[in-house]
Amino acid sequence: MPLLRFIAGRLVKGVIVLIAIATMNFFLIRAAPGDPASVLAGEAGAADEEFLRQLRQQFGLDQPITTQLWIYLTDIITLDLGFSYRQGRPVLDLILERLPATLLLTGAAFIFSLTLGIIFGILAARRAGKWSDSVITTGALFFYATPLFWIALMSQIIFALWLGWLPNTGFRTIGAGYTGLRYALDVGLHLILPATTLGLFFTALYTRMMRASMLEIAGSDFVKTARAKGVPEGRIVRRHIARNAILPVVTLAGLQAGQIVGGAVLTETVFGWPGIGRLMFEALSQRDYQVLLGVFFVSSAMVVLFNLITDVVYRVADPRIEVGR
Amino acid sequence: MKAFFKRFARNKGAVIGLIILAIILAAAVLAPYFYPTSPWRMVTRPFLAPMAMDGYWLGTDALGRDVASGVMHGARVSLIIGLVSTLTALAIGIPIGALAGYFGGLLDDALMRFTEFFQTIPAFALAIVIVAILQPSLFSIVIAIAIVSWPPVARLVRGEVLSLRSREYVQAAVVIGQSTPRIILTQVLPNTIAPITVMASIMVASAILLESALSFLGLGDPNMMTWGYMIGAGRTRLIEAWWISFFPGVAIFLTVLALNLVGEGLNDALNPRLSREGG
Amino acid sequence: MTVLAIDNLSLALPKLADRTYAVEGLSLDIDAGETLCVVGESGSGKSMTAHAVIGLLPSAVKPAGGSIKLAGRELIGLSDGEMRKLRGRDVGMIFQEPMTSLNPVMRISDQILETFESHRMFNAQQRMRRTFELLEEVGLPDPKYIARAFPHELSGGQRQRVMIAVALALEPKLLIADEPTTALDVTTQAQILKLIDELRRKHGTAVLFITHDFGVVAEIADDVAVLQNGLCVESGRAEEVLQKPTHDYTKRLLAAVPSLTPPPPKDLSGEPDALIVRNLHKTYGGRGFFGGGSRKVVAAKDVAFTIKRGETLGLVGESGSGKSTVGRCILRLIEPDDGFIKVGDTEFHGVPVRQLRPLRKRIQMVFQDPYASLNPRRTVGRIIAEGPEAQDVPRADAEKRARELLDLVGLGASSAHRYPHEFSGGQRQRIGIARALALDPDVLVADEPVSALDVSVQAQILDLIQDLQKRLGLAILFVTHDLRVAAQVCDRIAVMQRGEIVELEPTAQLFANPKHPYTRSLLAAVPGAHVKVAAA
Amino acid sequence: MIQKKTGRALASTALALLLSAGVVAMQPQDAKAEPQRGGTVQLAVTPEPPSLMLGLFQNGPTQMIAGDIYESLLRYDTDLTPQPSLAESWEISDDQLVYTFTLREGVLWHDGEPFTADDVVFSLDVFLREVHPRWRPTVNAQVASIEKTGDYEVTITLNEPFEPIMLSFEVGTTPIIPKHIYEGTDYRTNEMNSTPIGTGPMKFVEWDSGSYVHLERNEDYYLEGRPYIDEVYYRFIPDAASRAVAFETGTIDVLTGGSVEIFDVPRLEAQDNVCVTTAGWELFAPHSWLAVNVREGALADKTFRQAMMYAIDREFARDVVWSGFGTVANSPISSRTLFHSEDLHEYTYDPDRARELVAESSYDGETLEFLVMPYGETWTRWAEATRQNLEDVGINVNLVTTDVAGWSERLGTFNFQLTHNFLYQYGDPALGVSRSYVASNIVEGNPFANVMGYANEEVDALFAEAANAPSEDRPALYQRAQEILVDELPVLWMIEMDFPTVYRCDLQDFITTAIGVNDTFRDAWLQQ
Repeated sequence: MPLLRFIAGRLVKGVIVLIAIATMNFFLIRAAPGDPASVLAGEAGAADEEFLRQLRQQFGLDQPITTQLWIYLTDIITLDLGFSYRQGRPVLDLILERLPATLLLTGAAFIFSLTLGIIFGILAARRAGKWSDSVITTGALFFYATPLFWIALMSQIIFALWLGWLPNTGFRTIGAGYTGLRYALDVGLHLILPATTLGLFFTALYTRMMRASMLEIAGSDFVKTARAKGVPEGRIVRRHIARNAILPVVTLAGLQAGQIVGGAVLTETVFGWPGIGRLMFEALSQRDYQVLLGVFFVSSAMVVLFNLITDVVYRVADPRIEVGR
Repeated sequence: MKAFFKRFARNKGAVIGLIILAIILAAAVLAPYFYPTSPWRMVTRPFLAPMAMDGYWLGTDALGRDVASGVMHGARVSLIIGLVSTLTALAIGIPIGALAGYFGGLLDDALMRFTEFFQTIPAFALAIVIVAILQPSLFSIVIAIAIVSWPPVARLVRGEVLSLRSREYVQAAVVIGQSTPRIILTQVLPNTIAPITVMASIMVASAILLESALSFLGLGDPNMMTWGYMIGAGRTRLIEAWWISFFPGVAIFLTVLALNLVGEGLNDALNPRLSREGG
Repeated sequence: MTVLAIDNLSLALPKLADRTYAVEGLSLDIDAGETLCVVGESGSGKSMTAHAVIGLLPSAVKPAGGSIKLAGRELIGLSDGEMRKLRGRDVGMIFQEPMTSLNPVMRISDQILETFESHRMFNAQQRMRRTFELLEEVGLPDPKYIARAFPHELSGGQRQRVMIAVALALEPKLLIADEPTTALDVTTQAQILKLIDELRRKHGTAVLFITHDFGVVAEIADDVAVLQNGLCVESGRAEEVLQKPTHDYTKRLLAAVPSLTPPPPKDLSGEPDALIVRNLHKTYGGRGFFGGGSRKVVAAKDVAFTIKRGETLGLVGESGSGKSTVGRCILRLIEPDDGFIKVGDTEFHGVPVRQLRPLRKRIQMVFQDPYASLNPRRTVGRIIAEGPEAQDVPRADAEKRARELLDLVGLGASSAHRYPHEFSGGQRQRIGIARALALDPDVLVADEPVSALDVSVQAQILDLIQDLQKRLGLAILFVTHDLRVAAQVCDRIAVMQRGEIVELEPTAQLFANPKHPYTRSLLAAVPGAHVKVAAA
Repeated sequence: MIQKKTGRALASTALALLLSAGVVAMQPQDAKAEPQRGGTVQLAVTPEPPSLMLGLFQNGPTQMIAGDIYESLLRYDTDLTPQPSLAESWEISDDQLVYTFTLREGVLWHDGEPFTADDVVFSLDVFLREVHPRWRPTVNAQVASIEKTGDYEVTITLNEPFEPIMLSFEVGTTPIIPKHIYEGTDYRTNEMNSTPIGTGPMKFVEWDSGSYVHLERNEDYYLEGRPYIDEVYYRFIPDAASRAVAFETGTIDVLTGGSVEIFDVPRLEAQDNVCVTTAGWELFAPHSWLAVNVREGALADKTFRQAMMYAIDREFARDVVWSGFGTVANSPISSRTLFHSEDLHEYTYDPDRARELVAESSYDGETLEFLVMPYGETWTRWAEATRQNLEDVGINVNLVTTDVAGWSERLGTFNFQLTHNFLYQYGDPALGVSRSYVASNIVEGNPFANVMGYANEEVDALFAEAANAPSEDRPALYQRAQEILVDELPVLWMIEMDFPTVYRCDLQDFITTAIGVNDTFRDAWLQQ
């Protein structure tokens, strides 16, 4: 029961934050020069006032801005994210179409980076000061300090162009008509490069965190207690140090998971991955307000959701925190 | 102070980082001396490979501009963007964190909700939108980076202040009748400098990365020769003219690396109890 | 039978440390069923000795000579693997901090079971049965519930009992107890000491007991070894060392232990009331965000007392009794829920915070932790001068006053430009006192001012406070958990339990004839109270 | 290539071709090769279009994809000669006022409904008149009536002779749309917009938003055996480098013009089985210039504009920035369309002359703002190079970047000083050239109007007269207009642009018309 109440409370708070975000974004986006009609005009290579007027009327942009905001907010409560100006389709449909790809990409990257980060962090901490520690920490530092898009481009050139092992772009082989397992394999192949690229930075981050956390926990009193009991070293590392060191790493990772969803723009752009990050970037340059707002809304909702999940998991994983408080 | 330097110097990585940083700073300062003309100037044939012609030891780019000149001039802008946006973020984050942490209660609640609010919006996407709306320029980039990077500062400062506030010397200051602003400024904030310094060094690094990412998407200041711009401009030619974006990429890598190493060194030197000793 | 024999042991410190050896030329023996107390002040090397025996020295500290024999087997030079097999089975250890010594994310039963598993003893069923037996043996109520609990669900005393259960699970020959009761309240301490004593008798365990407290030594030691700066200055049977110390250092340490016999009372008749407190209430209650009200803690309930000019009132209680809250409420560091506070002729309660600042100089405070109570980034002179300056005294005058005060507390005016970290704990506490006095207060609230200090330093600070009181006619509210200290400095003592003053009597009367059962249990728990210790 | 043909000549060519109906209009290069059936083609298109409803949207990508779904009355060969499409034949009256089109019978819409003259009248007179920004001015100003004169005959009557109308019947300007779907509905919100129905050789199958549009062969197409290709995918890959890599790894068969960065072309061309063509743009003849806001400051000064023209190294821009593609432009009228004059003053790169003119002009060192055209990095590079050219002669320039929305908005509100721009010429100055220079087209809100604010009554009069003049009088009028404009420089013409298409050489008869990049798949076939 207290857990349910906790979740309900957090959800209410989350909804308030989301509405505030929607409002802020609404005005933020309207502050940009130009509107969707002018973009269409700019791309069409020909336009006149009549054309622009028709478009603006069609998009409802001729109404007072407060009316537009009110309509938007009342719609959003019923999960109606409006209509895309450019594509003439419900924004929710557009986003739901793209969301699985993004979730697949970020989910894969997340699991990849968290698993590797924790393993490398433990290895490095156990061998602190030795050469294998140096190799891991140097590697982590390298990926931590290198721009993500740079790695993306390099991996594209190496693995797709030179070696030809992996497809360089897209979500699946278009027109191959694969189904079932073959389809999953195809998507998986397309996933490797973007997920790895996106995950490398976070792998580096988690490796560094896990290592530091391990070293900190290693100095704890209860580790000394375990030693005094004569517990074998491997077991101390597993059950005492790693088990405790993992908590802050997982928490941070959970908080970041939501951010990754909205932050995969670069990866999606370079790898032509049809996710919501790209949708956002395109919507921005096309002033497709509703889509842009929708992506922001959904990705912010993801952050709220992931934060909540993290909190719940953390509360379950760490008995010190009373559930419900 | 001596002990601080001693502890810092014990961290080999930090010393290397400091040396790299010094070299980059020197490059930034000496750029106009080595390359007095604008780095935008088309000086010779385009796509000249490194070392292919005397005087153009890092090659030239798609328009025949000297890559070496760009890298050196870029150091200035990248460092300035990193520094200014970090300072701006600190200027937003420290007061918010300090007020929330010191006064607690409703104000804390309100300020932390505000901070959470900014942490809920995906940061990179927000930066993109801000730059696009304000039109890309040095100003808008700095603002965008600051807006997405202040929340962690506020949280850090809040946490520090929260723990410092219950320190006995702060209570002592209350007991002797010092005014609240004075307590915050003289008793509390000076003692948060260590963690803030550590965080700031890392923030400069991420600001440089963020700027390069924005430039990569074509949202850089078109009048500023930055490393991010150079990679963005050269990336499409990576296959046939790798050097155009390779060298600025290396410059970013080294700078970010150096700042992180220095940050770690500072962390070890300022928080000796957390220093990572081999197990 | 000798269980532990340490012979001429030296432990080398790393190069940059302030001395070459943590412990030098140490020899001692413990027989089965005997308790040896190693006593010393902080930095004496007593803990290092304990860690050397169980093979858990910090990597920077290395044995540099001598031998440690456990039941005849040499421990120095054993491989890590052999040493591991020894730990838990032949040597058990309890640590000082019960709050952090247990893995927070493992159930109690798992932490005990792990000991058996690590040494591959018994089958699963036997292990479980043994675990319950152990929990029962260390006096934990409802072992079934405790076994399933996580450490944070237990109190400090319960955790320390669990630690004992863990350490004794395999019935080792030797138990090492490193300040196991220092972090505990006095009544809990008495119970734990009793438990350790009983168990070693029952199982014939040899106990190496590390402590700084001669009261504890008097309570449980068969033998004593006194360490000073890594050297054993005196050792022998407990009663002999305690009653006929031969070494100066031992004598000094023993002399510094406050006696439970209060000095003769002062004549305070005719002195005006300096502080009147009536009807003081304070309840901590969690403010839940969505109505989730957390449990309430009553920290002060109808607290009332008066302190005359020149008088010291002791506020005594265990942790959580509310004694510190009362002190802070009077200073308005914490806002009381209700109450009447009058300092001299000024009513202190109800004054809006804005107008409070000028009144604050009337009542000042000395804090517990000398390391946390001074701003590390300001010079000592500034720290002291800040008070007068905040009360609009010109800067030059304030700094002059600071130098005078430094002289007064025995540090010398020249220390004004130095930073706090250049001073020792006792010196810092003097600075804290000087800061409080800089405003010429009428009332001083001293919140555990000596509890973080070594016993010899403690005595000096107590002397200083009493001396200043005499000279300046201060009224002092002395908050402490230590009845020995209270006995020495307080004219009257108020005993607090769960936010209420249960008894308030002149000191001599309270010690001679405690009325309230809680007061009686507190007095009974004072370690070494019944043992005669050599007087100075 | 300079095309100067009279209207009569155009008509007679068409009639001649009619006699050989059924024969492929354009002979493939290798006349012996027999077209083969089957195959799938993958094309990269950038950016993803807003819609495929060609009547409502005329963006480049919309035209490239929907150009095979919809059809118009005519097609044009690369000399801009009309060819039959939905119109089997046509007649033009001697007074050049009445155009009679005979429609092909037996054509079916993709949903199976028959195509008739009603559809044509509805499209031209109702639908497009309301929504099409390029057809609307033509139909409103020049056309007296559009009538159905038989189930398969439509007659268009003009107010006065307007020769350029014969270039208006390509699929982008006048796509024929199904009356049975659109009549009486709100065109812009009609649900069928997302599943376009046309008469063209390819049928719409699926649009996977963010990934691709899938078209398939129209089995009921009226030309026996065509189209040859079974399936076509237009893929959307936002990053240019990724597109190039996708082509190199064989995922993509065609990089359409605009979806390949021009500097990648030489590298790709050097590979095996890769063909590059700049054909298929003849009707559009994209013409780029540096637009100058001539309303105030030094930019209002003709001498200063001439100075800039001398200062900018257009050969360098063509050779380096545009990798050698394109032709340096010297006139408002592209050399690839009608009425271009070679007999004009040429501004060759001459920084010294530029410096002299700057000194003579009213320029006094202020910093000019150069709005970078947001159409990809080549334009950015070009802006950077141009800034450097200008700074070399002492003109201070600051670049300002923005996105397409900001750019159109600022041009449309005249809030700019300098910017690149390029416009299509649509084969005839009356359709694609005069709009940029006549004072009547100084209108807010349209980035492709006369945003420079240039006004010259003589030029206005010349363009007005030339549009409706008899064929034989037009060259002289345009010659005069060009002379004035070249002297006054309302814009600084830069390059007649080439947008190369990169494709696998297996694709035969790939680009055969003047809008070949758009109506590709009627004739294209795969060598297997």
